[in-house]
Amino acid sequence: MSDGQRETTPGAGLVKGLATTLKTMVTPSHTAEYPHRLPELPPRSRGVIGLFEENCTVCMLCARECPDWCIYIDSHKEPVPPARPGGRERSRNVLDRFAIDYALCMYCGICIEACPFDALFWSPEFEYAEYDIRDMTHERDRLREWMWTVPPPPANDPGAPAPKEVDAAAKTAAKAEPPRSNDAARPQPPWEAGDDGG
Amino acid sequence: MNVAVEVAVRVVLVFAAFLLFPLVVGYMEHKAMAHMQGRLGPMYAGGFHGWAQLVADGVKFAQKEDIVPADADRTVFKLAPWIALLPYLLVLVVVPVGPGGLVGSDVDAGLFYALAVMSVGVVGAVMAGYASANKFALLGGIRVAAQLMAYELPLVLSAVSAAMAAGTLSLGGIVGAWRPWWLAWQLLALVVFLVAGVAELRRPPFDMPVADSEIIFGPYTEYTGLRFALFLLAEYAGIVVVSALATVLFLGGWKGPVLDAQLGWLWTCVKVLFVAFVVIWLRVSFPRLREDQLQRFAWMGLVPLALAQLLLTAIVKVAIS
Amino acid sequence: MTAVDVVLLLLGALAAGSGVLVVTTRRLVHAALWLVVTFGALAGMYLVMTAELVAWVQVLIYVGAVVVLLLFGIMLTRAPTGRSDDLDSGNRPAAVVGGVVTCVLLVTLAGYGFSSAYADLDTGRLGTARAIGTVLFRSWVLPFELLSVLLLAALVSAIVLSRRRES
Amino acid sequence: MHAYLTSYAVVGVVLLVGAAFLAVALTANRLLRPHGPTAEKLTSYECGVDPVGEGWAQVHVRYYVYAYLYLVFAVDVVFLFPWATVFALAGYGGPTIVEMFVFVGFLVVGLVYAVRKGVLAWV
Repeated sequence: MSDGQRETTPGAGLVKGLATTLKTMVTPSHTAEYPHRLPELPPRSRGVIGLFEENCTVCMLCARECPDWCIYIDSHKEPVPPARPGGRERSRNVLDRFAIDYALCMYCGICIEACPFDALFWSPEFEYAEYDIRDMTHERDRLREWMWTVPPPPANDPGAPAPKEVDAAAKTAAKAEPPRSNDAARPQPPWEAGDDGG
Repeated sequence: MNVAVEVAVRVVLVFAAFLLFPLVVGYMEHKAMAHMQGRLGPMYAGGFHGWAQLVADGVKFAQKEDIVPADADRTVFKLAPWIALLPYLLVLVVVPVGPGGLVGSDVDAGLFYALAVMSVGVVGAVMAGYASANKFALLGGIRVAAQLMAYELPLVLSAVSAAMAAGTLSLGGIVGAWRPWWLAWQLLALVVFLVAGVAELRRPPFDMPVADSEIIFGPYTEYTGLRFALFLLAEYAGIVVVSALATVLFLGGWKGPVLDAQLGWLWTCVKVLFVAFVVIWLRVSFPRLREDQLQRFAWMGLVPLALAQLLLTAIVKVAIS
Repeated sequence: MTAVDVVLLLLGALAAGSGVLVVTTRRLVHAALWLVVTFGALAGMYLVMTAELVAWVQVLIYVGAVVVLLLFGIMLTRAPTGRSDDLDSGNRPAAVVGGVVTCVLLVTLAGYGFSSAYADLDTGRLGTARAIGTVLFRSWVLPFELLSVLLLAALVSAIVLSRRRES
Repeated sequence: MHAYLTSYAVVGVVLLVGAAFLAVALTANRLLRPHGPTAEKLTSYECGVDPVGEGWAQVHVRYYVYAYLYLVFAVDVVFLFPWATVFALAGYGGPTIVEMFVFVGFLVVGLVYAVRKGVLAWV
């Protein structure tokens, strides 16, 4: 305790306290009147996680990495007919259930980092309070709906080299391979469809 | 018959002030305290900035169950809020609001009457503490009594100083004799009176008797519903009364810069609300004293100061007369 | 009999009745609280008899301080809060006799002593602060000063008694 | 005499009106409020812990001494009020002030004694 600086005149501390409270009183308050005035959140704040299920390969990485085990995934295997006649029949995972229990979720975002196929995205939406805790578990279709609220990614820095994926895609395109049939049926992510979400 | 009508009007006005002013002070506390803490305070009840918040609170209290603990001394328990509340109503009667008899009742020994009646309130808190059959309530009741005893003395001594300066105990007479330079002459008494008054009201920073972190809510721990609301009303009525007495004794009551005769009541109201604001301001700014600090402060700080003020008042008064 | 007399009689009855309850109640704390009523009624009687200052002294000192002192005194003990038959010492007849005798003595003495003392309440007011101050500081200064010595003695002896380490 | 009694009659009427107001409010409240006592509700509230023993705490003697100190001083202060109204009048002046401060001085001696004996130190 630095006694040298304490209370040079008796009562100075008391006056200082009064001055502080008075100053606070005449400055505008910090209260955010939330339901009537929406907060101005940063564009990429962590509100809710959206599922872009067409990208999901049921690799289960997100569920395994989740620190509080709030992601539930069910799937089954389906045979895929051989691509060419005479070829071998393959199988692929089909997603049956993808649910996030937001009553458990701690918004760490590890699932989004862990997803190798860009199937999970942060959305800034946060108004999904419920009266029943069971309703806090968002099923696949509800998670799908959050995708429309995901904002577009920030633009690259000017002059920056194009991302690797774009290069790879350009090379693939240059090879002029005919596109796969199921690629054409994919819905576009919202930002590519020109919808800026939210 | 004429006298009866006049008395009725006075009684009704006093009673209206008794019900209205505590609400105004309570609302002011809500808002001032909120803004001093960077908040907004109530915003919804009644529409405009939550003006009806306390009315809504009253409605809520009236609908709550009234619980008397099984071990409680029922009669005393139920009677305690009356004893805590009614003295403040009685004091309000003698507070002059404007010149020319604008007062509930011009009692000749008004100042002494006010101090004596206010001291009855202590019995209400002790009754509440004893009758609740709760250790925390009892401790709170004892603390209330000890605190009121300690601070009654500087309060009365500083009030005597005003009476000495004016040479009368009538509250109207004191305001009549008041001159602006008394502010400097009686400054010490004003400070002592305000501090002791806040302590009498058991308001922070002197809220040891209801210190929630130690003894729950002191003597009021077991109270619910309307009876609890009556204790709260007593607290705010107490602020009004102490502010009004400080106004009358030291701040010149109805005397203002202009139009004393016409606007006297307005000056009084403004001054009372200002002093009440200071009481709220003190609450927000300072932390609570400890019980031993509290007693020490009264006996070794305020009492000597008040005695010094008495000496000063006596000397100046004899010198000028 | 005027309205004032009626009020005076009612207050007297209240004071006497609550006084009886002080000594007959089975709860110690209730005795102290009934004492509040007694003192309050007494103050009311002083008021009606225009002894304004004395009335409020009665309230300030007795209700505001003496009763609390009594309560603190009760709380010093390990007193039972509930009903208790220990409070009945079994000497009621003696107490009644003592009370009646004291009452008769006091009434007689007061009757003899003050039968010639007459104050006209309609013309002059003797109970105001100024009237008492005039009498006190004109004629009775010495008893007034002696009172402070008495108070000092009481204060010092209380402090001595309350300090156990001193003995 | 008449003005004096009227002034206190107003006080008495206000007291009666106030008491009547409380009585009416509490009676009306009786009709409004619910009533459903349970054993838990009727227990003394001691922060959720079941109360032990009786609701009675023996106090330390210092509370009594403080109250006593106040009583002595209150008796003292009472004399200040009549004094305050007369001391500045013609014919009083200096001697009356001295008388009062001798009176108060005795009590201050008592207060100093109390301080020296450590009565005012809480712990």
